[in-house]
Amino acid sequence: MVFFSYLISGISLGSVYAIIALGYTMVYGIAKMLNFAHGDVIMVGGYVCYCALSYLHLPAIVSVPLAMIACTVLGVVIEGLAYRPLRQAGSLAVLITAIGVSYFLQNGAQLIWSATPKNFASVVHFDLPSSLTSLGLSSEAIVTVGACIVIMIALTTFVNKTKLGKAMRCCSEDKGAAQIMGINVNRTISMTFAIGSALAAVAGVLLCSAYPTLQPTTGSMPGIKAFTAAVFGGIGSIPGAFLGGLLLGVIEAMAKAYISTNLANTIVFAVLIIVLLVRPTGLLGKYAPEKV
Amino acid sequence: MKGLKKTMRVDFATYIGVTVAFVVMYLLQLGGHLSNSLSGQMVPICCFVSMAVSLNLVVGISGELSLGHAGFMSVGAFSGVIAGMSLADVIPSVPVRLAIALVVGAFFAAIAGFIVGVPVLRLRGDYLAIVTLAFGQIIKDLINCLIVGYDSHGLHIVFNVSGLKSVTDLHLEEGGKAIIKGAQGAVGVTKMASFPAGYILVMITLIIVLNMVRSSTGRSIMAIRDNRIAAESVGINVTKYKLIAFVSSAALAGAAGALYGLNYGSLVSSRFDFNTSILILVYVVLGGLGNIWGSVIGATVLYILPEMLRSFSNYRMLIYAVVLILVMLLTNNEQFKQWRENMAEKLGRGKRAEGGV
Amino acid sequence: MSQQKTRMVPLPSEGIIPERDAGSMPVLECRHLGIEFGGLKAVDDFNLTVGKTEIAGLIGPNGAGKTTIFNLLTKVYQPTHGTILFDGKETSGMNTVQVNRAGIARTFQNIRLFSTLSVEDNVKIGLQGSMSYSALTGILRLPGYWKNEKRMHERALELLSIFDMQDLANHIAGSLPYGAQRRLEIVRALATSPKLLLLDEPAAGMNPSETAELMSNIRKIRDTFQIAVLLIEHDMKLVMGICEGIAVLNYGRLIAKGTPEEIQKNPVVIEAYLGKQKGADA
Amino acid sequence: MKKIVSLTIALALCLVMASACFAEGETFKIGGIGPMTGGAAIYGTAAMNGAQIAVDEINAAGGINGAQVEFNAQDDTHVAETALNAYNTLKDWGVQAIVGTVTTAPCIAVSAEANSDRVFMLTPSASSTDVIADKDMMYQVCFTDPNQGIASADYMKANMPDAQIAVIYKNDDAYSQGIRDTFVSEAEANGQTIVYEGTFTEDTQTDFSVQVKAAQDAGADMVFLPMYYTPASVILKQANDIGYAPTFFGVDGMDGILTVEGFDTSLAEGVMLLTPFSADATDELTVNFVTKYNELYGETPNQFAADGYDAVYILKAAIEAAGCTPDMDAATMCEAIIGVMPTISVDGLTGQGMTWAATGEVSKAPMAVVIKDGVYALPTAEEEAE
Repeated sequence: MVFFSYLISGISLGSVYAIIALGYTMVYGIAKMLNFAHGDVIMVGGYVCYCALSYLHLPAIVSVPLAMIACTVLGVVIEGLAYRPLRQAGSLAVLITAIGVSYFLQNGAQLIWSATPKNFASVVHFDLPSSLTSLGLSSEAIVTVGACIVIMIALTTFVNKTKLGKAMRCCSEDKGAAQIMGINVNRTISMTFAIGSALAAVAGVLLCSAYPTLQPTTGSMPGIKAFTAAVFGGIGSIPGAFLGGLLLGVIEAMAKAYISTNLANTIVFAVLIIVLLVRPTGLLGKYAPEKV
Repeated sequence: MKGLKKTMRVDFATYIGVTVAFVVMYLLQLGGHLSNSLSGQMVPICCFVSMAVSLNLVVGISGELSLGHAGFMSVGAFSGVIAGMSLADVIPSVPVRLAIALVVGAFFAAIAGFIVGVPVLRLRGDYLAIVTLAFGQIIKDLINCLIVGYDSHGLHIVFNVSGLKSVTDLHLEEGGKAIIKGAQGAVGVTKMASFPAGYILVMITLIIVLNMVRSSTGRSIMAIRDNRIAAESVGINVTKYKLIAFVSSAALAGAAGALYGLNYGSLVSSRFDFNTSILILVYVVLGGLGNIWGSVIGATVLYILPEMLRSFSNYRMLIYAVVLILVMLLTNNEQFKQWRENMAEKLGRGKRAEGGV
Repeated sequence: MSQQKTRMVPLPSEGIIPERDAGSMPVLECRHLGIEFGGLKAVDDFNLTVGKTEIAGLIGPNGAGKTTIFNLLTKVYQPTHGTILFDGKETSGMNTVQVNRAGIARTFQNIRLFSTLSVEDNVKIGLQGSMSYSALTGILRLPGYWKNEKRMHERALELLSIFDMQDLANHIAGSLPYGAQRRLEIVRALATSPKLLLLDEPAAGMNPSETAELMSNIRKIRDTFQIAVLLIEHDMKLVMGICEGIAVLNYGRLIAKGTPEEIQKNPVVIEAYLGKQKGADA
Repeated sequence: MKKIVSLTIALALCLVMASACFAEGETFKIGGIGPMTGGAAIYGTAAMNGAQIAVDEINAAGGINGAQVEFNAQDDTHVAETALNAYNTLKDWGVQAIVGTVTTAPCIAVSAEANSDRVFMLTPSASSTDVIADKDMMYQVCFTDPNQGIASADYMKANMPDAQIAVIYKNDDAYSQGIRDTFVSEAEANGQTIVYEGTFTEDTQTDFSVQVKAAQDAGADMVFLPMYYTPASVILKQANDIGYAPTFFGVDGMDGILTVEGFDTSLAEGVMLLTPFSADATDELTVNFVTKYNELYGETPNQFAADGYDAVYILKAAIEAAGCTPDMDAATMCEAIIGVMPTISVDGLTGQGMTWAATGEVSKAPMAVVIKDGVYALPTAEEEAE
């Protein structure tokens, strides 16, 4: 029973990682860049939702979409201003710019909302029978896992079935060829950022609902963990991000519970390293050998 | 020998530039003409110049993105601090002890570099990057578990896996001294680092890296970077040379870490987190990948920049971020590149082809 | 420029090699060589013998598996079947680096130079197997460094002069014109002092006069260094002009083997290249 | 090569900045150092804001010994190295005494330097004994950690002797670790039962579900939380989520939990804590401070703000007692203040009649309160007997 409750807290944490990782993986798959500012977009999403809830007293059903819209706009603006001019530059240039954007968002958030943490009131209100809560099951956990599954399925369908989704996959395979085939690569990448950032907003709201402290650095660690999750599952792969996120959360919870809270992160990262050594492109990543 | 001469010219210009800068700053410092603020930054600048140059060996010369360089600095810093503190009774001379601490730091960081390098270098590209990031985090966590003290019986080390141990578990005898208190880090460190020591460290780093790059080792490393398959086809042992680059880089970072650690009264492993690794990477990228003296200047300028921005108080880091983004956009802007080249030509220098580095 | 026809003699192991090499052991023998990629037989039951100083050709339509054979010989891929005897020794268990050290050097169909390094450095890297010094010697600039660097420098220029490229020594390899890049790749391969040189489409992208020059240079290399050359080429003039023995590959299988004259007349080869002649023409 | 040109220009600029001069002698120059950006920004910002309010009040009332006070707060991003850079910047500015640094590790580094330079330092909140160890110019406004650990254990012993105690603490934080260490040894000496100890670090302080669950399974009915209020608020919520309701017991860092914006205060119902400062206190001093802070910075001040505020007033009292004048240099002033510190007594937000030992340690009485209906209240006899 105790094991079960640790498992649940792991899955719940893992689902948050998974949603963030989905955003990471989409952006990586298409723009081939490590967007280290993604974690901070999560934080902005959290703040926007918090402001809508606490200052404007809007209901959650309005606040969450508002946060999504705000983050979508933010994501597209960041992409247009900071990343697009570097499309032809080396990947390191983009990486450094992403770091710059990350600093900018964190320090900007501190100036706007101050460094004092806000306590995020959960957007999910419903009571569970005590038989469930005693297992460690919370309403946030249920909603997070549910949202994660829905998002995963929706994204998979979107990428495989819609025209825009197919365009994204084309860009991810070969940007030059996609351009020749008449796909507007810039617009497609913008759209990817839009979707990734909207997901970041959802992740931010869920993250803060489950772990309610909201401060300018809230997004950093989950950002890195989710990035790890995305790589773990095979970066660029949507089911991979989902699987990676869940596994990471479960491993983290189990490591904390049974091995050492001190070394929980170490164990998570060690598992990642071992997985990559056995499968160099992650659990579900495609292996593309270099042609000689 | 024309090619060799040209690169030698660049190298000597680097050595002389660094030396002149050191002599000028040191004289100013001795004469009291340097502000306290700038004067206090000299040692950390030397450390970070060393860090940037050594990271450039991996990222620029070897072409592997490493996001865990601060981890090696951390290993060097803590092992250097342990050595520097615990040898206090045996070796009274501070410069000698500092030198030993630097060597110890480099040694342990090299071991860490080897342990990390062997598995990591089998991976490529972003996967390698994430694994170095992971190792950086692991090193940080492991050092957090370290409790070290010494007394007349020598060093006492406790590895605090459960997180529940503390200094009392070292069972030090009366008069023993705790050096590292687990996650709280090292406290009460005696300051041993000095600006001349920093200068020597930078020079050693430069000589090692530049000489390596100009030798067959460096050529092999760059060959692997340019084309791994072709390098193998002409008999270059890819793993060996990648490992040489990685381990030397880690060792140099360890020495820099030791100097850094012995410059402050306290030291915590969280200082050497992901953000610090990234910071050093920024120095390298802005100074120019593979460009060694670029790293020297990149690290110096970018280290001083946030301190100069102190007058902006709350907006300090925000402005730093904006500067970072703008510099990246500008240096990658075609029109700006064109303009700069025109300027360079107008200055009558012409365009010198650079030989690889 | 046409050469005296080489007399080819059969070996007990079914292969044929030039008569002048009959006294020494063949440099290369492939026996029943094969590789499968996920069930697909890219190369199957491939047999080839190359004499000690032979210039041999490997031809076949696109996708026949020619480059795959080079990759098998240099251990970029490990064969799933058969054996490779190089200089009388089996190469199974060796990797690319060891195979090169043993004496096989190659060029690539899509040029693979160390493009940011200078021409001279490209050659020096090839020379390092024979004139290397330790990393520490290099860092400390011990006498070994200066001595070997000097030797490497002289040897590199010497090798570059084969293709009259010594003046380009300080240029960046990636900035050379295409033909020069191909030649540099050959020089780099030669620098590793191979016994067998594998050339993957050395004349690709060259005009007829460049190709003619290349042909004489390949012969010159063989004569000067007394090594064997195995080349893949689509330019039949080059193949028929300099190759002494030719192997023809189609769909990963050897379909013919012999002297240029024999190959030119072989109906199976003609069919493989031109397709089965059917209908009205037949 | 091309990039270098622009970088060199920037470097040259730096050097020009190097030797700037400041006018001296008219005002007292007090420096502040604390983290104002990054993960620990909340502590530094609060302390510096509090100090600024005190300085403004003092200046409005005519200054110290008739001279106005200039206050210069510098960011240290909670890094020892940056703290030293900040300290050097303040020295260039001509600082005469320092309020800071706010967090422990940087404070140890800066105080070592300030000790050899002879600059007086008074930290609002760096509570480790390592901060004041072997330095005569380093004083604290807050309790030292051992103090709090012992006081907490003794309070529990006296009021809840049979409690099954769980401790959750942050072991990469000197403050949390320090209190836990003395708490545990005192509890053992007292014969109290500790059934579970859980740890977390800076990187893992968003999720405590495992630690909370483990404490529950261990049968703990008293959970000791020697930590700041931010992680504590998450622990309270996650315990509530799984229906776990022990008595939570906090230390001074817990203060502020009721003021966390958006925090459901009902979760903190019944939490006990030892604190020297309460933003809900009704005395004139506190009300005045809280109102001003709210006006200026739009939030309710926490204990760090109060510590920063007190630090400035303590400095004022010391400077007055020592009869310092603005034209003194830092070293002279340092010796003068050291001379009077053990003799003064200050009433502040965080304690009445605060006095100091020559070691730098403060002596003031911690107050045990219990949170009731969203505000602090003195524990009733019934709760104490629980």
